[in-house]
Amino acid sequence: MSHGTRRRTRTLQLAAAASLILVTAGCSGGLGGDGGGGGDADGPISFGMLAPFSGSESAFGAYMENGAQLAVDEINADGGVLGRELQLVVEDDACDATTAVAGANKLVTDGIVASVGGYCSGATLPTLPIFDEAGIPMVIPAANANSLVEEGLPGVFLINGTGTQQAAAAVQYAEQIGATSVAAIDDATAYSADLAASFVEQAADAGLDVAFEATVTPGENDYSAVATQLADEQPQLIYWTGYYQEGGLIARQSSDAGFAGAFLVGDGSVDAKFAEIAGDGYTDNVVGTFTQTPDMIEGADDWIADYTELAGAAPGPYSTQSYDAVRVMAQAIEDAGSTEFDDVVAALEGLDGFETFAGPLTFTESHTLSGGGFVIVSIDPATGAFVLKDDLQG
Amino acid sequence: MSALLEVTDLTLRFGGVKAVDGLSFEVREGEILAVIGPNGAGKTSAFNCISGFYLPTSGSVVFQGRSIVREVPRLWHSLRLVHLLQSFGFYRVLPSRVTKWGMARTFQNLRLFRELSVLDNVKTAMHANLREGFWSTLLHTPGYRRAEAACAREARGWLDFVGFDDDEELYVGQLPYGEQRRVEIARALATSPKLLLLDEPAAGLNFNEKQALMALIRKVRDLGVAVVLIEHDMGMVMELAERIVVLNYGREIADGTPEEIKADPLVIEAYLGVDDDGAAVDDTRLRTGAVSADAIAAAIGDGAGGASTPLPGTRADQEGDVR
Amino acid sequence: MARDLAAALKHAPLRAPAPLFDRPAAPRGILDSQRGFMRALGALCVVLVAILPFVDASRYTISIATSALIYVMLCMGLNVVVGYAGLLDLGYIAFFAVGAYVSGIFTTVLGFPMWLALPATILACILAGIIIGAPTLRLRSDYLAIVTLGFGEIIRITANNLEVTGGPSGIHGIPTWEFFGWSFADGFTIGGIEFPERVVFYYFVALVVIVVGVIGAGRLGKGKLGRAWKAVRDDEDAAEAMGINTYVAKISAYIIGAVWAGMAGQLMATHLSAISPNSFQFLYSTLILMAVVLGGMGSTPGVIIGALFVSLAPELLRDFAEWRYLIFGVLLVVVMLFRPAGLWPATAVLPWLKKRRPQPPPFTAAIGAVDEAASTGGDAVEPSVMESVDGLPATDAEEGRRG
Amino acid sequence: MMQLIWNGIIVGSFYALVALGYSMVYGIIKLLNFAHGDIYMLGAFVGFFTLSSFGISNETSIPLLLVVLLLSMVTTGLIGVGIERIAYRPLRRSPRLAVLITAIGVSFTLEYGVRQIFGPNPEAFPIRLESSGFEVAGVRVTASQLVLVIIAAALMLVLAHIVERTRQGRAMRAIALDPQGAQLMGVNVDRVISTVFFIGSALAGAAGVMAGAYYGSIDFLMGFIIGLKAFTAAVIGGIGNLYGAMLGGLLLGLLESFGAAWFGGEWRDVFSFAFLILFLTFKPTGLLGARVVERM
Repeated sequence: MSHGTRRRTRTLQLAAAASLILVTAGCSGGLGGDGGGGGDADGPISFGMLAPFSGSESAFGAYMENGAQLAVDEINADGGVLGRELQLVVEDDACDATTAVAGANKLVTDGIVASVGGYCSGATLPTLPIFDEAGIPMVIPAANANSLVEEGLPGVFLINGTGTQQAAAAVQYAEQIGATSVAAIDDATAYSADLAASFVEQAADAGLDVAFEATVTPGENDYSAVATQLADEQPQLIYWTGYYQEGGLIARQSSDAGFAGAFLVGDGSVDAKFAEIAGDGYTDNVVGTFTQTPDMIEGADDWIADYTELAGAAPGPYSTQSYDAVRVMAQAIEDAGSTEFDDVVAALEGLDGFETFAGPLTFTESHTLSGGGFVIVSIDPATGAFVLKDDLQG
Repeated sequence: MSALLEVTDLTLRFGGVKAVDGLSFEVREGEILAVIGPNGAGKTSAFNCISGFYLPTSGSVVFQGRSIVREVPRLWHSLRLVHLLQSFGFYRVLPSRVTKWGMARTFQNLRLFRELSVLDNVKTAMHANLREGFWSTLLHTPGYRRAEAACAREARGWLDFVGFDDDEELYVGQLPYGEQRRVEIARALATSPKLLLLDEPAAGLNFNEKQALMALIRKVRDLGVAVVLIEHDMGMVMELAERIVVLNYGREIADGTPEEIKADPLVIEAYLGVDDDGAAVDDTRLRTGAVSADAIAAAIGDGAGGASTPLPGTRADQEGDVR
Repeated sequence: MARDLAAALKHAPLRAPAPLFDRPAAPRGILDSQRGFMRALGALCVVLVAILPFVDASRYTISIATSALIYVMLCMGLNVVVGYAGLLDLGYIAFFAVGAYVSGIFTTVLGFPMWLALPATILACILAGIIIGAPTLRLRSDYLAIVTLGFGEIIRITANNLEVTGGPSGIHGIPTWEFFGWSFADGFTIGGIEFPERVVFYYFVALVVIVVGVIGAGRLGKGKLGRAWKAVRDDEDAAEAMGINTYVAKISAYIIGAVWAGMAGQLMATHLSAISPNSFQFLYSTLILMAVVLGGMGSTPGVIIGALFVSLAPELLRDFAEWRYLIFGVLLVVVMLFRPAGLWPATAVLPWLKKRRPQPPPFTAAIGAVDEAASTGGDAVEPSVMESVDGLPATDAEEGRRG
Repeated sequence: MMQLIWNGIIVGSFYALVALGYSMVYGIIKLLNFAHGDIYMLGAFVGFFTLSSFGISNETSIPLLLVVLLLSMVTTGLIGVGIERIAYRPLRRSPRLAVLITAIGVSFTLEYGVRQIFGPNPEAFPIRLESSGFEVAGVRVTASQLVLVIIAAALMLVLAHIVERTRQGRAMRAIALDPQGAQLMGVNVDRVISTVFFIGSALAGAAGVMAGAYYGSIDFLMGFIIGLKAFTAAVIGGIGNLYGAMLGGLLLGLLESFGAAWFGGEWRDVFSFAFLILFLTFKPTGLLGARVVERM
């Protein structure tokens, strides 16, 4: 008897607990309730940014966040957008699809109006449909794989030059120095492989002889295999499309192995650390394709000072792009006069010659930059930093 | 009447050492046979060959007319692939198969499944006899439920048979040592054997437990199961065994009834390691952990005792290591 | 009755004598039996998870809840391999990758609907399990660990280098489930409640699959196969001596683990709509292992808790993302040192049931002399002498220490 | 061709140094020390930390390198001993699985602990060796490569001497053969195991410093891949056998060098892992490993 009673009371308690939860459910945003949205009309306008703050690419998150925050602060100091304050919400994507999707959904739930993030193409891709479904326009500052715009989602805009454009700059430089045989090495990441493939394709079109195309595994120290290959084939120009860590090692090891051609690197390798890793005397023949950075632009010292004051560190890769992404988006919203998806997209498409670090910005039909804005940089032997060598305009 | 198990010229080499050297004996249905010999004499190695764990270097083992040693084609030998193939179960009879044929064994040092309950330990041994498939387990079909119920009933039957009277839901680690020994025998019986190999079943048991064990072994024999046991306790062996095989240095030195064995000069020499003058014990035998001479003399002498306790010996799985 | 039961077993030369006495029926009820309580708890959890969208249907909540559910599925699969069969698999994420990629390729490259990709996924995972398991499962546990790690890396690098897997950027635009023209993406109305977004609807699909997966893995762990796995885990040689083909048992555990992971992979591919090799790094194999170890190897509730912890902790503590792996590493060591069986060990007994353990069966004189002698003998034994150390009979160990 | 061989030897000597520690620890307590690769990383960071706290950068002096090498070896050796004391010793009687999982935990702790201290970015190592090169028989050899190979060979010789000729070495071999027997013979097992951890970790630490000086860049994950490769090397040579570890390291270096040249760098890891699997399938005892008796 006692057993039966106890069990029944227990069941009752469970039922009570369950119904209690259901009742509380009615009060908050459950099914059928409001699923978030643009927030109220007077509150701040939120921009969301997904960037890697953990995992192997975590170094870049802070550069991006600070660049974007600087732009937000400046815009707010000038009175905000549409008379409303601007606000930046940052989420970690860890350069991993699962984390990125969770982060994107969190941003949507937080009610962002526009997205100004995206670093790893692999992690950015799955977030696109999420923002798209939620009616959020995206200006992607760093990720630049061609697949991002291939799907043709209306709200996706890239302000970092795509691989195709950067590769074009690389080919242009190769022709300029009179190289007839070239080679490409990538590090098996999406961005790098894209860029290398694009370079090889365009170089072949331009009538250059492609000696070989190689892929290395990032995170290793020994690249003697590829260095030996370089020394054997002796192409006049090698295009390295990966990041600076491996780039520095390959530059050094290939030089030791006897490679003497030009060592052209993609924007992922344009960092002062490159020279540090490669070591003294190994950077003479190193040049890079890069979008202009403040330190190459005259009069940008103020910007660097502002950034350094805000971040407590010097700007790094994608700081300027993130800064520009916020400004571009803010401008588009201002032009559109609303935060409605269609209006903002139309305004973004309508931007003409908007001044950015990479030069005047106009989007092409496929929502990429009309001109890549790529320049050639080389390493200053005194400081190890990359400095402007050729703006490829002439 | 034909023999249940026939071992002919069994040889096992570890490197240069012959752990078992030309061993031949047979086990008849329903008899109790004891294998004795000083430590390191190759008893456990022989057991391991018979039950399929070791691959003998040469010789044959035939159980119920089926050979446990498989012929390996010369070609494979020459390609040195034979070990690989054997590890995948080709050209050898796996111990699990030997068990399915009806030969069960226990281990010298208790090897129960420590994280399973007593009941589950015994149930596990019924693996081969259980009609349970993947889907019936997933869907909990009536057939599955019946099989599980039958399995539990059978397992309990064996636990009762060996006289286990503690909680069957306990984990084996919680049981006293003597109880664990008993569970191990119940587990071996649950594989439904015709022949039961017991490797030092009395090791670590006290007098009363040994008496109980002897009674249990007789009960097992009465079920029609032949029992082969390795044992150091001479008192127990003399009282229990119908026949005794004596090994020394991997060789069989005697085979006969307890009375014959007691009188066999070779056996006495092997155990006592003395020449006629009663000189010192041969030092190799000391090193291999030979049993104290006095204890053996006493044991062989009166045959009733159980006074001797096994002294530290090498573990079964280390036998091959002594080089 | 007894005849029925006998028929449930295969023919064997020797049958046990009937048990000497009938065991009391196992207690039932939520609070009186472990099983009843666990069932009630499980049902309660399912109900709670099912009403979550009615509490908070924000995309974020639903999205991380779906991911967490998929993690539960994944961890249940690894639990079969590590928890039940005791095979340390450090490349388990490879099967997840196989599932995700096969379903991704089938739907995007070959254009099949998602439900047709399911059998392909399962088949591919069985194959992968056999390919990876067959040569390696005869190895000892530590070799196995490193070989599986190698295999995991091989699969990831291969996915990264091949054309059909989309190279480093992976596969994107994976469609959701659709049946004969009706797609989950269209939205849905049941009983007046509208499921406006596929995200929410997909959550329920995932929930159903995972509940089936958890119950299935739990059931497999309790039957004949499960006992064989656990026997192999505890003592491989003894298991072999009990008539269990240990190689077959291990490979079956491996295949089932692979299939579970593959299904989780397919769910994940649909959930994320894009997959890339970056999500299948060694790190994630370790995270899943961490979940299983932390929760309790071989324990269903433990593994679920572990999976939820590992998948939700970084979301709830997003600010601590950088510290996550350090904390996990330290936790792994600490758990192994101080609570090796995990938070909810497989052998856990509910605290209020401990006192009510079933009484030892009554002593029956009918058992005979054997038992009389044994029971007196058993009592006389001092436990200290009888304890065995490291598998050695006590006497040996004692002697060893003295020496 | 000759160049590929030389490249293989360079990489192989790193593998061999790390593999030695793996193999020693495995030989003596049958533990796969997953954290061993991270000790290598730790060695590099100890060197980095010491040098940069003295404000040294871009140095090329070999004596300085030797000093840092020694310092790092002692530090990583002690860390190795500490790890064994804290994480492995209490589990010596536990199932293998538990210890393996602990080792993974230790590996994570070291990697991400270093990440929290030094940050996720790669750091440039403050000592760089002169790398003026010369050609011998069609092979381009640099001075730094020579220094590297000489130091590695010297360390291995010292180790061989310790194991073969000293009391400690005898004790190690005794424990590897039969731990209980060794204990009975009065060998202090705990102390010998500590010694083994010290030596193994010190060698890995030395390899880390040398890698820093040779390649120039260090990061917190640098130990992961090399740990795997070193294990592969140890298995190829016959785990538990010191000469096997050296041979396996060199062999794996050569295999990779040729594999990468033939199949492309992106398949290099696939190639070496496939080799590991093949070896474990067909010859689990490795080239020089003792034949393991087919036993129960």
